[in-house]
Amino acid sequence: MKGRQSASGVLSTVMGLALTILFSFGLVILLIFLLSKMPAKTIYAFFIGPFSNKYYLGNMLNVAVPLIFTGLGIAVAFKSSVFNLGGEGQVYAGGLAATIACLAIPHAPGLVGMALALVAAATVSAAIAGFSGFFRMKWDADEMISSFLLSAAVALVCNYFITGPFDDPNNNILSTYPIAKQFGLLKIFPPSKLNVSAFLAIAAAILVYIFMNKTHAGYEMRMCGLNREFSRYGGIKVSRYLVLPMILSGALHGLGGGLMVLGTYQAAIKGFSFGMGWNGIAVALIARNNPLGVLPAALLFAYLDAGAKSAMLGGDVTFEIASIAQSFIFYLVTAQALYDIVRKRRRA
Amino acid sequence: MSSNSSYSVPLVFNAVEIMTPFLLAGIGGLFTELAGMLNIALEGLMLAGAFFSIVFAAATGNLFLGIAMGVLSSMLLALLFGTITLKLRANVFITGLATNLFASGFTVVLAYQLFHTKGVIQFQNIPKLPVLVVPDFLQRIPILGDILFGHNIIVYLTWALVLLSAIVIYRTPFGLRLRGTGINADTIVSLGLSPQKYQLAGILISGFTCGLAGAMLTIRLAAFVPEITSGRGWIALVAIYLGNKTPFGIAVASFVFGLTESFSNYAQGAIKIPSDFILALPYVITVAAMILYAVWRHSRATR
Amino acid sequence: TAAPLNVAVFIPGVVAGSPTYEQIVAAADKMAAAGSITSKVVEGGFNQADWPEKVTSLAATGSYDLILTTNPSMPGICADVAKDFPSQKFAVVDGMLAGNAQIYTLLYNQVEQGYFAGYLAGLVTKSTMKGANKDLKVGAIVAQEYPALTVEMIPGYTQGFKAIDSKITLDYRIVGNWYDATKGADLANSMFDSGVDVILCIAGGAGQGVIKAAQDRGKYVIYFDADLYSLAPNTIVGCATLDQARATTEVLKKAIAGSLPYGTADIVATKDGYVDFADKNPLYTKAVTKDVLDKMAVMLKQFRTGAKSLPVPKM
Amino acid sequence: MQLLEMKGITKLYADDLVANDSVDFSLEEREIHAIVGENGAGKTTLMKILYGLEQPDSGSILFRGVKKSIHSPLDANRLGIGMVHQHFKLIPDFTVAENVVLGIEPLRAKIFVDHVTAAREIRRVIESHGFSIDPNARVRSLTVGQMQQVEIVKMLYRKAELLILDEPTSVLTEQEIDSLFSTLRSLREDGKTCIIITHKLQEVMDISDRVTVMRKGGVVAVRSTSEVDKAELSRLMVGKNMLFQLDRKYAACGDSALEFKDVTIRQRGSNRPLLDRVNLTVRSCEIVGVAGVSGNGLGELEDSAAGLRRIDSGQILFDGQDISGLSTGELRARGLAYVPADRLHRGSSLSSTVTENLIVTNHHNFLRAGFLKSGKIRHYATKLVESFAIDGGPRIAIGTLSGGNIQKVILARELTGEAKIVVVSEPTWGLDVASSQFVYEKILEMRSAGAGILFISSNLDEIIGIADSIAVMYRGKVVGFLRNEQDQSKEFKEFIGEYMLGLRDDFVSPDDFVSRDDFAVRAKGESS
Ligand SMILES: Nc1ncnc2c1ncn2[C@@H]1O[C@H](COP(=O)(O)OP(=O)(O)OP(=O)(O)O)[C@@H](O)[C@H]1O
Ligand SMILES: Nc1ncnc2c1ncn2[C@@H]1O[C@H](COP(=O)(O)OP(=O)(O)OP(=O)(O)O)[C@@H](O)[C@H]1O
Ligand SMILES: [Mg+2]
Ligand SMILES: [Mg+2]
Repeated sequence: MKGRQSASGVLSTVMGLALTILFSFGLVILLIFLLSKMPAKTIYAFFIGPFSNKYYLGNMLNVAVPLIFTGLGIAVAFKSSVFNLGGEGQVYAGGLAATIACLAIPHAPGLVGMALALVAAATVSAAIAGFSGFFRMKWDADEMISSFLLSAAVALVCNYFITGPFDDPNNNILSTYPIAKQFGLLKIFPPSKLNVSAFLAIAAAILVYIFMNKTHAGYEMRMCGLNREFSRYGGIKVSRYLVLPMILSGALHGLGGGLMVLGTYQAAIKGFSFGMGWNGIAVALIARNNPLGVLPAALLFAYLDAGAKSAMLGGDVTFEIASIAQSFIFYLVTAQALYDIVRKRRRA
Repeated sequence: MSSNSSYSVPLVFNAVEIMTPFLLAGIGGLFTELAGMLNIALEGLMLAGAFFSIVFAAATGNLFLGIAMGVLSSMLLALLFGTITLKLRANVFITGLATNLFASGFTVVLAYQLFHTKGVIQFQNIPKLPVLVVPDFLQRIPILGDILFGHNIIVYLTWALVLLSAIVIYRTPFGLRLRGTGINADTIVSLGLSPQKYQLAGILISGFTCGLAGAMLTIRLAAFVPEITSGRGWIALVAIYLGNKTPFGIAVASFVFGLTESFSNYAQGAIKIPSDFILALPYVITVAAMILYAVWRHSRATR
Repeated sequence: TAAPLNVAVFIPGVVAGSPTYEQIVAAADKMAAAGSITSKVVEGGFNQADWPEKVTSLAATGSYDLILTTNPSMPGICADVAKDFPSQKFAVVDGMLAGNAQIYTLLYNQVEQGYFAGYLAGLVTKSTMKGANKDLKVGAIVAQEYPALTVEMIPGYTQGFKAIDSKITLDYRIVGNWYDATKGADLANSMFDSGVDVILCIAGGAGQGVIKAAQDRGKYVIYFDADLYSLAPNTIVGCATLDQARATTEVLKKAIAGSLPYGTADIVATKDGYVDFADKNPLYTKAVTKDVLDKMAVMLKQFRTGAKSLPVPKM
Repeated sequence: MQLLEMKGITKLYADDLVANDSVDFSLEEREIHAIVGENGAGKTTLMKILYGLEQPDSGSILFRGVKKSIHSPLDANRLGIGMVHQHFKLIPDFTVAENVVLGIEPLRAKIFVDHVTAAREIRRVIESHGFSIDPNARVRSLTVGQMQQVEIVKMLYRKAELLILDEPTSVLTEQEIDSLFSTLRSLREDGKTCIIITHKLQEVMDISDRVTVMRKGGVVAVRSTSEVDKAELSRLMVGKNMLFQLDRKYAACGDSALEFKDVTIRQRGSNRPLLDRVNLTVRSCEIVGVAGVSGNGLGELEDSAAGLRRIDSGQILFDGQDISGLSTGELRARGLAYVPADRLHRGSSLSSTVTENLIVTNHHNFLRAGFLKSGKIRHYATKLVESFAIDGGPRIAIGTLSGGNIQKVILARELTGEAKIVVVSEPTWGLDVASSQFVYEKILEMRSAGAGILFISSNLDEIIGIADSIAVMYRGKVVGFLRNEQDQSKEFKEFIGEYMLGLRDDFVSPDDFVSRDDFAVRAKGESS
């Protein structure tokens, strides 16, 4: 973790990333050859499929949106050396909160409803994560564990609300009543589900970047993240920055969930956001916790996901094979040694 | 329904059974944790152990050979996880996620290749895990007798491992260096030792115990069910932290979780509240316990 | 002969470990092998939020004459997709939606299916069978709750054992997922501890734990959907079945013949032969006492002949 | 005969920074060899290469005439090379014994660590060199000086043949240094060879047989010590004559700026307090030097004055107001500046840039609507980097600077702008002569600007050199307090030394002025 990265540093990082990805893609192709009866077709579907038509492409980008938010949420926390393992529950709760907000005001004008829904989502999830931060500040209770446990409990409670009080008896999916039409986000790439939340995601990444690197609070947060004793010595109110990052992280997760509801599902469906939290962590780590890096990292992720889906339709790949393929990429994507190969090359 | 005491004994007995996989995985995870690595791969390692131990047990018809092979394969996966993390210097969290993904995918694919099903695989010729027989007078100790005895040997093996690990960690050079690695790897380097060596050892040990934990799951059922570990590795990780990163602490933490789990199983039949709440109970109670413990420790520290 | 009918079979979940889904796929494959259709099976996975997108993708390919799928949640989803693809036809077995010209649905009367299980459970718990005890307690362990379960199967089950003895009570517990067999076993054990001696098991992979526990404790399990006595002879004492294979075959035959009445919603019950109880299997006859056999036979006869039937409540 | 020869050693850090530039360095057996040079000259780097911590980009190493490649400290240890790092390589949670034996633990029953034997052998080493540490104490509870001792014990315990000491004396007191040096001499008698890096030329003269002078990554001279004097050495180092002397005029002392009233800090599980009813007053325009052997409460004094440690009883007054319990932030707001002894963890954030380190205390002054004015900040940082002659730009990670330069960054941050109270602890630890001189001048500037200065140091020379009055601490008590008149004479030092070692209990109050002959009389009185 050097202070700033020189332009050449960034370049070699990018090249390193490219290398590792190519390498792991190689492994994936190998795997498909081993397990598929129609390798050519499957490989094509896996790698090219996501770009083969507007529907796939749009949906791929749409999957990236919540990942960007959860990735940002984790990046903010990790940069402050605060560990939020509660992403799963926070996204889910955020989505549910947004839904309930919309259901509460079915006749409100669209923008008002959306705004309220997102505020609700952010607040609820921020509170959930905030607790862990608070416990850490007040009694030094490990926030990583408390957030994980709380999230597990919260997810189940959300299940209850979705399948219980708010369950829509008119359909047989385990889902709440649909939110009013006017609250749905504008689709920007029909027939795909891609919607204006994509712009919000990009904006969020930029804002978080600016916050972390250009603002007072951001600076203090980073300093606390790097060395708390130094920060206390320097006069920073360290304990505050055990809670604030958690709150921000939770809020970002909540927004991710809320936007999934407003933009994609128009209702809270049981388990709709599962995986978003964990993958958010992966996204953040791949991005080295750099808010701007989160954008490409999330896209890479969405691409893998889309590739797997299209390979299941267009080829004979199954879930398991898809997850093995994904694991290869996880294994290698952060491997420093591979990056160094590039660095050395560029030095010599 | 009859008086509570008649329920409380099986309640605790079951808790002891339930806690064992957490405890095993936790003890192994402790070695990685002390070496300064967050090991979220426990889940995957457990799954590998679960699958291979039952498969080999069925293939060889020998329970212990099967368990041994299961442990071995779990350690092989750990080796992969460790080498990539340490030699290629990859982020341990992501390689951990990868290990879990890989295990859950790989077991099913293999199951399909071997048994042509991706679902439950039943094995007929699996012997029962032997149950430790104790002299009658022990068995007759009121309450304790019924709670402590009559479990399968893996349970007792686990208790032995808790003791052993405590000795290794606090009494042997290996333990000293392992902890040193976790606290300040530079020091280890400056002494001409290799932190990686101890970190890899830690990972392999976690592979060992997780393999055992997995074996216990499948052998008990005489079957393999995809995703059978269903989050136990994560609970084990929690136990490590709740247990203050000490073997006995982990034992206590696992027991607390086992007890809440066992209670919520029982409560489902007894109390009529929405199932989701009951399922959430173990997490809620554990987090509450954790906070209370922290408050207590805090008040002691500031006094 | 005419070009084969191109069919996509969408499985909401994964085929693995679900007898009902396996039946559908098998039936489709059989007809594909016969050359009368081409079939492409697509698994939707456990996240139902993904299903609409995947069905849409299937429809979007435009290369399937019929999308065949199953489970009560699908008609709604298909209806949504149908809007965007007016020429796409759907058939849903085990689901119900009337009046959509692109969709044919066929619903099983799972109240009756539950009733058979309940009736047997009632007989067993009061029986003289080795594992049976005095307590008037029967059990049910399910993986997760969903409408068909809470509205049809469990009420049917309850009516079943109440018909034997209104004092029998139900101990009903939930695993929380489809695969935690260990928890399944723990739940079963805790139920046996509280006096239950027979458990209806609708828990997918987790059911394995229930079976194992019952075997170890010498108690009984009733299975759902398919003839699965072989999983645990003498422990599984009954299987209330759905004939998904037959439904699939019938639907596809009609579709090929062009005679599938899109827009209509059929409800099929025991008397139509789609819902039944597997009482031919010797493992069943060996597992229960004569007395139980006879009482079951009488009851089943009434339903098969249509003399008796149960209404399906609106979901 | 020749023990070691390093030929044409070149080491680049980053792509451009040449830390060692084809350095030739050789070592005779049984000699004590000093290496001197400005901060950033490349001394440590050279030693790290010899010890296998860094790999040279080019050059070769001959040990006992045989070419060796030293890839890791393990290789070094095999050759009998041991190194004491300036920035300790200790494990705070372990006991002294555990730290010392780590890696070569004595065994019981072939598998267990034999703590008994370990403690015994270590105690022997400790006693035979007059160190003051308990093998069973946790390292985190030790003071910097004691940690230094642990490092040395560690190496002695490992029976190294060639001992490398990177600025071992920085934090040691006169007495400790004397005993260290006699240790080194006796080691030489035992046939061992020593390399010692130091910035104190007097020490070079006292201890070394030969001296190598480094400058800007290269060797500029190798001399046998008898042939050089301090003046020449410093000329070789910096190119101009640089001798340690201060011209400082008295300034009238103002009213009390910082006052300790019966301040007490207890320690858990021991009835001896860490601070024992300490009374101390620092007036504005006054430098109060606090001398003491490490382990006698200097650290606690530092922490409590800086608001980083809560006191159990008593009061600390700042401009007459009780500030005990206030955070460092609040104290800084009232005009505290603070240069900590622990430069690497408290004083700086190693992976942050120099700029980020510089503005931690005052980034509030660079805000517009919650945003940092990066332009202003860049300008401010560049200015400080220039005026404090910090090598390396404002945008590089401070961790890659030499220890000396890290310290300069801290000083730049703390000694810029006005302050009512300046707490400085070991400010010149690791600084070369020029930098130290520079630091003293800065501190004097602060003083004449009206600040009261609490100057905690284990280096008696500099205390006598700069302080207006001297407080001596022993076992958490202030056992002596006397006016200071820059008396560098040996007697005066010994006189204070006796207080530091707790040999005298007659409290010298600032009021009875201690004149030269006065203390001489006392000293005699003691000795006879
Ligand atoms: N790890 C590193 N990365 C980058 N630059 C480094 C590193 N270590 C040292 N340097 C640089 O190499 C040069 C020599 O450093 P070194 O520590 O050897 O100097 P030194 O003689 O020990 O100085 P000091 O007397 O302050 O210890 C300095 O400019 C320093 O900034
Ligand atoms: N691997 C590294 N990465 C970054 N910085 C390093 C590294 N190794 C050494 N440094 C820095 O380079 C400088 C020189 O190394 P070292 O730590 O020995 O300093 P030093 O010479 O002992 O300091 P002093 O001037 O107090 O003697 C130190 O300040 C250290 O912080
Ligand atoms: Mg009964
Ligand atoms: Mg140095």
